[in-house]
Amino acid sequence: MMSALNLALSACGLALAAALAPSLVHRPDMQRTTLSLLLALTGLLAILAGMAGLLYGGGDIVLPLGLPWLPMHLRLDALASFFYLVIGALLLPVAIYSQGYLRGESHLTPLAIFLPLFVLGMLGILASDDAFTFMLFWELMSISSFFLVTFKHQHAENRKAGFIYILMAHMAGLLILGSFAVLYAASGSFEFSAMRQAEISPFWASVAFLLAGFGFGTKAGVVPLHGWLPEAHPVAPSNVSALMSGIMLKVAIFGFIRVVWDLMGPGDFQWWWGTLVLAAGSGSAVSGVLLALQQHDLKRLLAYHSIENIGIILIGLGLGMLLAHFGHPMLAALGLIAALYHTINHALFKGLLFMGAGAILHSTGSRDMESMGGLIHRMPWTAVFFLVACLSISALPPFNGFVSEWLTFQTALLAPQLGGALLTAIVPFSAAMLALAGALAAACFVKVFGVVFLGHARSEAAAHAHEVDNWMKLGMAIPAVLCLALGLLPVLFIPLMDAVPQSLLQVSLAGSVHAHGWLWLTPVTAAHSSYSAPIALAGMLVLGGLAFWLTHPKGTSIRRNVLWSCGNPHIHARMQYNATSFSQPLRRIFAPIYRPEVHAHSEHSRHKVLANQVLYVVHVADLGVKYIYQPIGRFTLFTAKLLQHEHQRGIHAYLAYTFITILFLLAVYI
Amino acid sequence: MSSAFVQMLQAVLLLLLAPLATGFVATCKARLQNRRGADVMQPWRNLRKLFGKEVVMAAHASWIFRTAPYVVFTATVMAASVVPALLVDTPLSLTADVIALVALLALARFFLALAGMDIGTAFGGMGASREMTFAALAEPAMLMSIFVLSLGAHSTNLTTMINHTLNSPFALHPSLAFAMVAMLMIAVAENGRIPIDNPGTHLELTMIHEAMILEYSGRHLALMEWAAMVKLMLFATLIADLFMPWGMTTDASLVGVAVAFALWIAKLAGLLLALAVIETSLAKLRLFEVPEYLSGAFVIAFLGLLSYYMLEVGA
Amino acid sequence: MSAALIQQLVDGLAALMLLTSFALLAQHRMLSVLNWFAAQGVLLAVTAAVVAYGTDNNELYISAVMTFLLKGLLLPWLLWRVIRELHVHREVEPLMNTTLTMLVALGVTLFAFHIIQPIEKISQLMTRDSMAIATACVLLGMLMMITRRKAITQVVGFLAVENSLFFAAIGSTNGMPLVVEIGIAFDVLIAALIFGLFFFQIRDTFDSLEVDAMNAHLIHGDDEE
Amino acid sequence: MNMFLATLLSPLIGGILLGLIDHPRLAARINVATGVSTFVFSLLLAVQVLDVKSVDAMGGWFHLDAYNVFLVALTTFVGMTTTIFSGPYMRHELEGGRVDRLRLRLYHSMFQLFQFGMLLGFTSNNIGVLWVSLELATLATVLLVSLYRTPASIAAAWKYFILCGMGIALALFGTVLVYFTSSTVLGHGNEALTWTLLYAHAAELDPAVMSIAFCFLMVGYGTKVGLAPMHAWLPDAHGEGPTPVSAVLSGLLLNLALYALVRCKMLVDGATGTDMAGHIMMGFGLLSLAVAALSLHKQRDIKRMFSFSSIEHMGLMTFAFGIGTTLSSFAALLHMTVHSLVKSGIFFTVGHAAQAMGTQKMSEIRGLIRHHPGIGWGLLIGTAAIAGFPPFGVFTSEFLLFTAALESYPWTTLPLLLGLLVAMAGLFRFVQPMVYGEPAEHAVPVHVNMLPVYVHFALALALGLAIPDFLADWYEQAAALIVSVTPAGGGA
Repeated sequence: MMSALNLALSACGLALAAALAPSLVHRPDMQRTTLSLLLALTGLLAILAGMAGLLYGGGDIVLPLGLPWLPMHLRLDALASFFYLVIGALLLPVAIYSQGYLRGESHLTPLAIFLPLFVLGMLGILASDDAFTFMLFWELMSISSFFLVTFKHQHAENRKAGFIYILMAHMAGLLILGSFAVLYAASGSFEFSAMRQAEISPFWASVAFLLAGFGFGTKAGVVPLHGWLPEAHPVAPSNVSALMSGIMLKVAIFGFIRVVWDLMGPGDFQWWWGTLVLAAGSGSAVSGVLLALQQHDLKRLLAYHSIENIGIILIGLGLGMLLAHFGHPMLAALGLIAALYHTINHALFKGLLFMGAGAILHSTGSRDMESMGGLIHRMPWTAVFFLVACLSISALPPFNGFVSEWLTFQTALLAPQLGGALLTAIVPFSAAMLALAGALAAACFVKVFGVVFLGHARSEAAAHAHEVDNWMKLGMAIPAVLCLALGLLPVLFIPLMDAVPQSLLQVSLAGSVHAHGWLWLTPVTAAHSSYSAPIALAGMLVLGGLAFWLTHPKGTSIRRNVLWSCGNPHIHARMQYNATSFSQPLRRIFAPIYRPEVHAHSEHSRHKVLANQVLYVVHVADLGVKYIYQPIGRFTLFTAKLLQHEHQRGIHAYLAYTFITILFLLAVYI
Repeated sequence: MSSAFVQMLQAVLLLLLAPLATGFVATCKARLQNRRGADVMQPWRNLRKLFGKEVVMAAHASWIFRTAPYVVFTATVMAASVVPALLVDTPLSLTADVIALVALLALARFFLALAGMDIGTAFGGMGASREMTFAALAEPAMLMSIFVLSLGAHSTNLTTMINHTLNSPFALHPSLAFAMVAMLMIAVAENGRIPIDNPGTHLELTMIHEAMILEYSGRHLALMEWAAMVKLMLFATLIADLFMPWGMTTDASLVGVAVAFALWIAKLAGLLLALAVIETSLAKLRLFEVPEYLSGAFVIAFLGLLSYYMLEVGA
Repeated sequence: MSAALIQQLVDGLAALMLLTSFALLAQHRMLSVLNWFAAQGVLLAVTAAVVAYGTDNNELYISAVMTFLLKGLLLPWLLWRVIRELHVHREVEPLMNTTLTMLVALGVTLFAFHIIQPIEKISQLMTRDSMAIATACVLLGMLMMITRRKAITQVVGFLAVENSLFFAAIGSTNGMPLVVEIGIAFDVLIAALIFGLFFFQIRDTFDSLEVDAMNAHLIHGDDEE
Repeated sequence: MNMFLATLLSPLIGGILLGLIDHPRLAARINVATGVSTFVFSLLLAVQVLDVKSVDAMGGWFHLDAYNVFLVALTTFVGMTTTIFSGPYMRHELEGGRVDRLRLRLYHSMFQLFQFGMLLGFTSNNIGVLWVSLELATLATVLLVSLYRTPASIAAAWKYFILCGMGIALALFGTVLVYFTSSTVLGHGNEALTWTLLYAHAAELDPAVMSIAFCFLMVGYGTKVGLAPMHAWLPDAHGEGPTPVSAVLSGLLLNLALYALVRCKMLVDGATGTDMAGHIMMGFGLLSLAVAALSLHKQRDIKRMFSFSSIEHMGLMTFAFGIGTTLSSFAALLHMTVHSLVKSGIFFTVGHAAQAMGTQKMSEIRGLIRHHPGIGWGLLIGTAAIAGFPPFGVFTSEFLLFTAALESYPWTTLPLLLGLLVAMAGLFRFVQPMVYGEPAEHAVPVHVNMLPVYVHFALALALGLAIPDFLADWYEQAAALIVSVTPAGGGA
């Protein structure tokens, strides 16, 4: 029996091998196959490593790399194992999917090099046990994903996205580096083991927390640090965006937990930490979904939903931090579990959604929802898988998204009084925000599925779309099944994750969770709250079957007929509600937040009712980008311009600078 | 009687009484408007008729359109069957707490909206868009009021919540009052009643729920209609359970159940009558006044929460 | 001669040094600038000789002779030739009018004294007082480079700075070790040659020795925004 | 110490020889040969020196210790690769008619003389000789910068000459001041200018004089390091000279100047016993970082842009040396190494890119990856490396620098962080459009030799992944040496 750590290391090794493979293999299709194969194996190993690590504990090892006095420390603990599981669970299907998705891609080499490096970076981050190694892999992840984002660099928009992405990734890296530097100053060592032991003053602890929070928050796309996310995800190849959205953001969450929960520990928490995280979470959740609702670029919409889900995860974490600070470890553990559960859930269904979007892009060649419609007839399998993902992300039973949101609700609900009515009221309020976000998400995915798959085709491309090949189908099927499994059997899965709160909070939920057997999920006690997806599903199946059987008179078949539309004989596809019109009520309700810019234009003949052609375009700007990023950029350029004028002076001026400098120094220091 | 039997019984009762409840409201409204109107059994007749008719379906409607009625119906009934009507502690009530119950209804709504989008008319999309929008706004308010209720019981399990109310000495809780008002407002909205939506209308521009099922016919339509009726019933029962559970039995004895049944019917009658009164006395809101209505509900619920912390925890 | 006399001599020379620096700043005509520059060179040589005599340090005689040849004769002659060959306009075009320059110069000198006076006490050398003046001269040379438009006057300023450095070396430290001095002198020579070389190139490329004319070619501002 | 003599003389001889050879190919080969031999000698020398911690040569005129012998090795290495690179590059220029045979001769011999000056400066044990050699190197490069004889290049050379002349003069005055006080301790003569003796008696030197001296030395050598606000010469000199020259300017000359500055700082610290020198250096470092980082955003010329990046990194090193702890000095030395490697590598690539696109205007350089993947990826990777992305060594050194700064002066980390970020933004905003997209139509195929580039990047990569032990304790010795004289060792 191979130890969990060895499995993890061999996973990293395989990723590295995959990165080096292109130097040997040159034919594109061969490259594609090796890439998919090796990555799939990596994913498999990661899953095994995660399982083994959670069940039998991990281990640690020191490699003679890195700084002279600081060799590379690697360690696989419960937290890392769990995230290995998450990565593997998505990497495996995405790798299979890529085999089909990348077919016919001409120069594949950059992708074949940087995709494995990207994976390697993420796997390395999880396993690293000292600040330097962590940062090394972290930046490796950032830079390689940058190359992936700019993979199709012929389009200017991709380059722009790449620039914003690399810039913010670097900022995140520097901030995280800052927080590590603080911890280093406190502990005098880069090793995590030492940092855990170190006593750190409340002030510096808060500094480290803020640095880490902003750093990882930037990477995770927390509002208002999310500027890069809706730019980068759409332009990357879909299998890459699946990984970026599915697991890279999770790695940022991991980093946050690692630094704040693990290296500093609940002992150092201060009341406002949890509150801040909670607020950030609620804000991201709501604003993310609100912005998503207004998108009609499918992948961009999904990107905004990643922001929303990161927000949900943060709500769980924030609750956990608050509760831990006020001395309720059990409930804190519940919050943590909820967050982690949503982490893996989001990895699965968001990965699936991006794969689906990729499939659609692959067969219609477009990301614009306004040009789709009726695809369910052309791509039945994709439609099914996509529907599963939609139901999951909309937090509908019996799928997995609901379980994690339900757990989060429970945490919020069971939270007792925490010092001060204000603080106490914040908790249920954030829960309400969570409810709002969930419901809006449902609205949004009715829109997505309805506009993309249902109704009539809105364009030629959509009308002649074709179903994707079996590799891609398989790649989408796996997460779809997992979504259902995680939704039905949380009771079997939560005890597996239980090792994480055990290591971080020294409490265990396993006992109470399946106190009532595998059927009943009872986070605390059955009296408090309980949920049984299997029974609900079974009941619905029985009822549905019954209803069908009873109401179905033999022999009568369904008559198909044309639509009735107010007597209008021929109905046009343009008459359907499309993405823009679907979200019009919300646009109107939340107008103060959206500030929509409407460009309406119509050509009339004779009378204003008889319009030949009406053009109606709505643009909803991302306020964060509009009022934070652009000003910063302008300010930088402005100062740069001022400096530039200084650089255009004559030689005398420079001599004068030197002269003044020397006089200044003498005057000041003598 | 075993509790399992009572469980079955009340589920079936919910199912069967649902059309009557709708009919009851209709009749009351008619009377209040000085019309004779149809009698209470009318909805039943409609359903029977619809089940008999053949199904005509849009040419290119997909399987979503065909399965939606069943999903909507079963999800709603499933939700209804976990709500204790007579017996407090029913075996199924563990299956889903209040939040899960809300989620089941959301599932039903999801498919309803998809079905609306499937046929690809302007109306379907319009209905779906509005339905989802208002539901999204109703959700937080609903959750808030549930929060207020569950705070006392420290639970979201209906059984526990009801028990808590039953066992605690009767006292005027301002928080509960707030919560109840909010819950009533939400119930009206969720069931597409005046002043939010008019189940009677088929005037395209104002309808919401009807717009989505416009293309349905035959048994599909019947299931959809029935589901709506069950939903109304469900909400009525839920409100009765949460705010006035008195009379529900804790043991499955015949007498207890009988008493509980009688009281239950009485409560329902009261609530539905109130609904009828509201529907006749109010005019339908303009579409974009609905958000104010719902956010109002949310604010009220939140006030309930605050007043709980301010007034009741200390005392 | 008595040490006291030597010291007074050196101080006197220092005073003259300061005078020449000011004179260089004040000149209007190129030729007179050159003359003053030559005078300064000779002055340096004399100082070196005097100090050499005073401290009977023979190395210094060598550097005295070197200085006389290089700075008193060779460099001024080179520059004079350049001016003649290139028909440099005979006016010194200052960027800042002379009176203002003079005022600044005075300020700078005072500043130098203020800085240096305190530290002179630590030196037991008889010639220590001249350090302040040397510093002042260095700063004045820089001032000259800043306030003169012509390339050639900048060079003169540069060489003036070198002179004052040299003066500081001999005047206040009784001379640096010979190796260093030779090295320095060597560099100055090369520098001067390169200067000469440049003048012709600049003249060919820009047909003027105006520094600003060159500057136009170096503006790489970015206004595409 | 014959190995030492060999190292020192081979560039001198090579230079003189190359001055006489007119045949371009032959000259190029000899140039390479000289570079290689110098490097080999210096390696052997380094090995020798590392056994015996420090050693005097030629009757105390030269002193070799961990600090400078390491820089000697670095210098000769980069010198060598540059000679290799300049072969095809200068041939292309010759064919393009930008230089004639005579100029080529001048180029080769001046290049080697420059090397000689560098080595002389690093190894000399005499503060005066250090000055002389730095001046020598400067004069050599002045001729190199003006090699093309275009108006811009002449103007640039003139600017370079005047500004650095002035700076160097100030440095000399500082030296005179040092001598002024040291001569009272060590008597007149060379002893008073010998580093080793100066350090030995640092405590006895007069603090007041040394402070003033440091002000002059700082501004003087700081001008050559390219610290703001004395940096104006640097972008022009880099932008207008031949690319190999830009490479060695950034990669080597600045190092020598910084080396001199640090030596002086050590001395002054010893004399004053305060952190005054360190604080001044930190101030200049941060200022340069800020100025360079912002100026990066407003460039048109690719070489000028990267020269601003050099200013930025010089600022970082100065800052690190200014902190004056062992960790920071270690970081600074490591940074010096990797910056020399990566930056010269970048300039090689840039040279080829400019030749391929026939211009240095960034707006006209497009789609390098498509046009010539080697150049394109080289430029992109190099930029990532210099911007501080792992696994390249720059990241390691910046990581250490950051922690060192936070240990001693926590509040300096904020401007540091901002500066790095802004600089990185500036680099990528220009590099991305150059490497990505479709190539410009005026692109021409070029014969390139990417070997030196790859070697440099590979070394930087290796340093990022793992610092070999011998190199590590080499750095540690050097850092210890630098800090040893420092009394307080920084620390706020």
